Amino acid sequence: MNEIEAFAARVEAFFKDRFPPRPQTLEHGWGDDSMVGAAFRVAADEHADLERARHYQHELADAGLAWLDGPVELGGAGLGVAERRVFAEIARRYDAPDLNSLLVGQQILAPAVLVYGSTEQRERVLPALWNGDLVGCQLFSEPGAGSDLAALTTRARRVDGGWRVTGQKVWSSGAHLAHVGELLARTSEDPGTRSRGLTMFVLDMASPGVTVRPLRQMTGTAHFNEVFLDDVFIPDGDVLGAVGEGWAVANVSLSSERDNFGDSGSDLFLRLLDRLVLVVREVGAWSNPGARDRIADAYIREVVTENLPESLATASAPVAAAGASLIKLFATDADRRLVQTAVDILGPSIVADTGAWGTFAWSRVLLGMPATRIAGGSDEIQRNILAERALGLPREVRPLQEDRS
Amino acid sequence: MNEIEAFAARVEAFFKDRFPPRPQTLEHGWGDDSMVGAAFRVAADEHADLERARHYQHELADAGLAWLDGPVELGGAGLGVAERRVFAEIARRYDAPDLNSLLVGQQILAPAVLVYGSTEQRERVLPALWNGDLVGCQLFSEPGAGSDLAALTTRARRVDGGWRVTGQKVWSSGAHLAHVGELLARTSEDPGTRSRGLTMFVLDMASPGVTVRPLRQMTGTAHFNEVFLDDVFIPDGDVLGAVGEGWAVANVSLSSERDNFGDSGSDLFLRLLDRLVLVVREVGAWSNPGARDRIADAYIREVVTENLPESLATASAPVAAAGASLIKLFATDADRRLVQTAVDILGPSIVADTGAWGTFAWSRVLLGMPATRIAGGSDEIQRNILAERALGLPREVRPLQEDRS
Amino acid sequence: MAFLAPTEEQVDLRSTLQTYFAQRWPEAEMRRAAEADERTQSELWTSMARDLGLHGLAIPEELGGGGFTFPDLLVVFEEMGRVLVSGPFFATVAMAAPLLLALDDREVQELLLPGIASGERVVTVALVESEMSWDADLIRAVATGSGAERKLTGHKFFVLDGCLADTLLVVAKVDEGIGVLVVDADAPGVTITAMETIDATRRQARVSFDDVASRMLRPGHSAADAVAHMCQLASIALAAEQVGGAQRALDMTVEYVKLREQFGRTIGSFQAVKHHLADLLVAVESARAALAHAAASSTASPADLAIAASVAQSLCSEVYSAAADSTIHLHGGIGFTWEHPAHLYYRRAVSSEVLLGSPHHHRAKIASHLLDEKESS
Amino acid sequence: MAFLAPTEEQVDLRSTLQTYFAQRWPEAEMRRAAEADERTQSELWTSMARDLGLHGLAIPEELGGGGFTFPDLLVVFEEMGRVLVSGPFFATVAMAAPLLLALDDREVQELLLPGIASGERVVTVALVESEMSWDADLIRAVATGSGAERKLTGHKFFVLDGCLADTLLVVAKVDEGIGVLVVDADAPGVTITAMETIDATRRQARVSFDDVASRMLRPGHSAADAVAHMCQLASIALAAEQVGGAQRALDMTVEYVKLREQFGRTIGSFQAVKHHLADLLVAVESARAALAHAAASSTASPADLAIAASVAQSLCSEVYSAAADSTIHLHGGIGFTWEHPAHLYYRRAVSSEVLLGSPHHHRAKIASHLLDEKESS
Repeated sequence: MNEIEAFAARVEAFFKDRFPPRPQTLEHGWGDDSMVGAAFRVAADEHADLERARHYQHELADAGLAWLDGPVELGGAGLGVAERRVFAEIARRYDAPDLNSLLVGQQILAPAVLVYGSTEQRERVLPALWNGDLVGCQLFSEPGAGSDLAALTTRARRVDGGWRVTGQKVWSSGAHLAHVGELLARTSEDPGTRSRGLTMFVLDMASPGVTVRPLRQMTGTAHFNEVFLDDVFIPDGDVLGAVGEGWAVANVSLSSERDNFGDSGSDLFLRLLDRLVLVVREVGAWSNPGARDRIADAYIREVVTENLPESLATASAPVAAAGASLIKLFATDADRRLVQTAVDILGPSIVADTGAWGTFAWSRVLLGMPATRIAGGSDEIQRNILAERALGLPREVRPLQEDRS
Repeated sequence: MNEIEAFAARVEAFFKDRFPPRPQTLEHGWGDDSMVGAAFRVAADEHADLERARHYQHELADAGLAWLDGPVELGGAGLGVAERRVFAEIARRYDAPDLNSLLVGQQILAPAVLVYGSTEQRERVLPALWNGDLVGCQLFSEPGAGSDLAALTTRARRVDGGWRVTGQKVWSSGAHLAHVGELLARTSEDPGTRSRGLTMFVLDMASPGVTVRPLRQMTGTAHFNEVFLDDVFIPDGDVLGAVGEGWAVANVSLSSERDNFGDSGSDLFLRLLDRLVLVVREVGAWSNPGARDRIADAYIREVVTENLPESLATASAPVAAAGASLIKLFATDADRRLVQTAVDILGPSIVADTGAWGTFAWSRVLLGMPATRIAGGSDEIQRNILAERALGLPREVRPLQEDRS
Repeated sequence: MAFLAPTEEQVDLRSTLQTYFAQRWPEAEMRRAAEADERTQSELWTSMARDLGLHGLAIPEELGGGGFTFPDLLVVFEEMGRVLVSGPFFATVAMAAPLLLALDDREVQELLLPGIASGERVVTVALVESEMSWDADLIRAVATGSGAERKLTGHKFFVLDGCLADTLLVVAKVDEGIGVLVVDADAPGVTITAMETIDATRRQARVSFDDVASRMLRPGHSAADAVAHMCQLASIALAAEQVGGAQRALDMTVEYVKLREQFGRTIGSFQAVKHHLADLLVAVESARAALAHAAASSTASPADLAIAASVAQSLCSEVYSAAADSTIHLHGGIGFTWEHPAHLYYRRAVSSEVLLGSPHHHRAKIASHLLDEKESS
Repeated sequence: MAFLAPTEEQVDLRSTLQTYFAQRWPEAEMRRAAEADERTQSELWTSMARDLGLHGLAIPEELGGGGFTFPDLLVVFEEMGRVLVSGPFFATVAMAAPLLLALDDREVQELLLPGIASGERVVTVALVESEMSWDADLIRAVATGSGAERKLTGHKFFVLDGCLADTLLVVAKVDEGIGVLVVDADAPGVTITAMETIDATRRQARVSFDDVASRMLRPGHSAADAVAHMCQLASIALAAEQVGGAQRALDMTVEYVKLREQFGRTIGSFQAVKHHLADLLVAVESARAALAHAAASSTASPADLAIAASVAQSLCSEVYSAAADSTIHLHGGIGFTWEHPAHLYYRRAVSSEVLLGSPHHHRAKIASHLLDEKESS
């Protein structure tokens, strides 16, 4: 048994002891019908869900399976891509709690702390994010600055021992459940250096003056929030990176966000297509030849989504570097086609609930899909990135995250 | 019998005396298989074709049916839209010669002469363009200035009694057959007034120094030409409009070109779909459900193409004014879909000639279609026009023809 | 089937309606109605009938209506679609009334149409029994008996505003072939259950009938043609709503991108946004042309009307869904908040896309017309 | 069926081929070959076999080949597709050789494969009989007799480079089911006629057989599976060509829009052009991923290979046609002149799209796999 096989056996044992297996193949009628793809699940009780996720994350950490590629001295397992892949393969076979509520902290905040944090910050924040103690959120976007972070107006004013911050943030996923927030604020007013006037903070969400208001989405759920900051005190020790370096820190988070979309996106897509195929087989819509062509097209895009990350890794350097944007564009297009296919196949049952399993549940995907083409960088911004970075075409006026380099 | 009915009877008689009827409905196997849509016909002998067209045009003029909406004093019939429509309806039922070779003169040059020509020019040029004596061409585009006429470099230098012109024109349809050319050239070098430095001429194509070289297209045919002008003398009497007013004159021609695309485009589309339906019925591809869906989609677009001009005429003023661009965009998209449908249905027989009627003939449509999205203003330029003129969105850096207003 | 330019009356009607809905149906009112208990009837309903006579516009004068044409009525649906008027107007006026008019049963017409015209009666049509396709042909509900009195048993899905209706027109198998039966919503054996739906501005219900006393219209005749004719007219009315909704979606987006700034410029100055909206304008105008063609065909031969209705319904469905989707996208984050109206248009667009047959379904009908008949098109 | 990263050997091979074709197959040479009489053989053909051993790359060493893998061979097809190499290489190496290898007839393999590997023999496959679909299943040609010697009668379309081949592998009905027959191109009763085609870099012929003496491969067995396997491998080889062609179309367009100026700026600075090319990049990379997946599946189970080949062929066909179309469009007027190479790529793209089955045809196979079998996918 080589090392990777030994690792696989350990992971398998971990899951086997704790969670029931999912059916090897999806079965029509199996499981909670509200869950057509985790991203679109309607949580009955999101606090209970979060507690389940934190408990599971704690168990993972105890077993050394939480932060697979993190450095050992910070609680990571010090392993590589091969182990991450093995872990994911095994994990998806068990009916374990959903970890979405911890993702922002682990995939957006943690990478920035790892690169720019002081030793004290790294030790305080990183193990806690990865053992479920700490839940993180992101505080970048503002009502007047969606994709354009250089237009931020939230201000941090120097005071004795720290900063006072006032402003409004928006589109903060999970802020109502989070303990810490990755906060980008303006610390210099010099208009000539709009981007260099930004500083990043790790905000204690329990600080006086922080108000979180859920933002109801078109799906009816309120996963995102508005966050109001009214003269909030932040000690110097919670500045992340140097003062004025916030732009660079933000880019570590944003680029990790883009990179990690591919993973969850493809997983989402796979499960959705499987479910649609089940419904098609069940109700005999397989005799609809137009639907057959579109299901096959969805399958083709699923194969591509699975293979694109590795294929892009072997592409030319500029294309490989912009790979996350390419994957996101491919995935949002594939998702849109898949939803249209679902509408074509399910017909009125996607609009009004007949009670049949696996049909009206798709309405949540339908209503959630438009957000995926905006969140994490709109399709238009991804196309700019590809045209400029991968193909070397002239630049547009730039958003913040594009000015790293 | 009211006036319009009397007119219809007169037109009917004209055609009945001269030409055989086309079949009421297209029939599989009828007619010259090379003619899948007049625009894609391969002329066996284009000089003979031109002579047939001129003869037919002469007969029309003698019967008072050539220039239906032209002023009577210039040889026109002084009639209106209703009569043009009646004429077109009847004409398409007879197998009369194709008049494409006269279109540039009648639809591009003539309108500019009508608006900007002197009395002498109007009397000399207009009746002759409409009775078949005179064949016209357009000399606007240059190798370095495709859509961007403000970048023209062909120069006209003042000399005694006229001008000396040197430069190169390109994409001149039918220039190798034309007697006169509508020539746009630079008469002032002031860089601040790039567009105001242009002047329009009616060039005698037989002038010394004019060299016409056919430009072979990807279809293999050479309908377009390069035209080289080497110190060509043009008398003052052939300046069209005022010196420096060439931009405005060009816009009359360009806007007429856009307006007239709709007519021929829709006609083309109708006949192509009919032919494809015939082939589908003949070979039993009607059992291919994907093809059925696409044929129906083509039919829907045909209905729209037929009704769009009148529907747009009742739209808001800015939308109605940009109607020609809207029609062109709709038509190029519909045409592209139709060609793809033909590829899907005809399969390898559109690529290699099996000898079956109405199959390999489509390869000419396939090869000719890309040009329609560029010629007469690319799709991108039409979208700019719609966004800016019809929707009032901010302007891009402007090409010449967009700066009329 | 020539193109019909709008009449002067239609231009006036449109302008009247725009003023009227701006006052009587602001967004707040629309949201209130969408979230209210669906058994309450809106004030608008009464006012539309009493003050403007909209319900009876295309009902003959001798049956209590205004005696206007079907194309006149389409102006009403287009303007209602623009502002997402909710309530049982579509079910009653676009479906029940045309079905009653198509069935030559004077007695029932006199019983129901004056009440529809005056706004006192809410009537809907119970037709579809399949779950995954809006199918007017697959009828399994059965009404037994002969003459006018029948006993009805069966099950219907997707009955528009079934919970609000006082009278149902039910399509069922009868000895004569297909029959339309008048059923009182309160009659013993009728069970009406609201279906959860994504579009709160257009409610739907499932209805079951267990040996229900019902009255057959035009006993002795098959009503299949009348049902088909009603579906075609309703498809055109729906297309009119879709054109109105798509136009509003486009307008609100154009307005927004002219104001919203990103990266130091209005987002409407980016060529990607401009071209996206230009394409949307082309789509909306193409839908309008298809609608105009269908309107002009509403008095044409049955075959031509059927095809024109399918052309309009297929295209207008796709255009409205695309327009509503683009509206959300081009609004960015704000576009997918609950507070912004974009999602209400999106919900209506998708729910309309699958109502009265999907675009694919309509294209299948067109293909059959072009390819399966003897004469060439 | 895991993803296979390129081996070091493949990277080297690619680089060798790029240098080689740049020298030996410049555009002028390609045009000359396309316009030449099709019965003449190009110098490139001989050189590719003699100097690089490309013909026999994936033929076992004991049969005169290089003993490399099928994924190695795909590098060759991708590079050939990039520069539009013409001639019977595809017919011989992507179709005839795999068919011979799939049929376990050692005697005929020893007869033909060494000649293929050395470049001395041109062999093609005569398969399709339908006019409007590239269909490997509808076989009406018949070979009578038993044992190895048969008499062949029938008619084939779309035989790649039929006019150049000295040997034909013909698929026909035999007593055993489907048989593959070796026919000498000069044999009495064989008539080979060039078909006019839009793609002069890939010639096609119609071939008829009138009681022709032929030799059946593997007598006593049905060759249907071998024919299907050959079609799958050829589909993947074609996908590799398509990826190469699409990449070249994209590259040449990116290059052009960086230089060409309109309205005082390079056209590559317009957002519409940038986004068009970004979408094309996504498409080309998605095609490459599908090809990599198919390459990795070339040694997988027959069912998995069949599906992976259809996935790649369907997507790569659509991507190449779209890329070639965009290339013409973004070049503006110059793009549709005869002198510019854009149309040569467009012609090759469309002719490839319908070769070995259209995208719809391949998707129908995938749908059948997903929906018609007992086990879940």
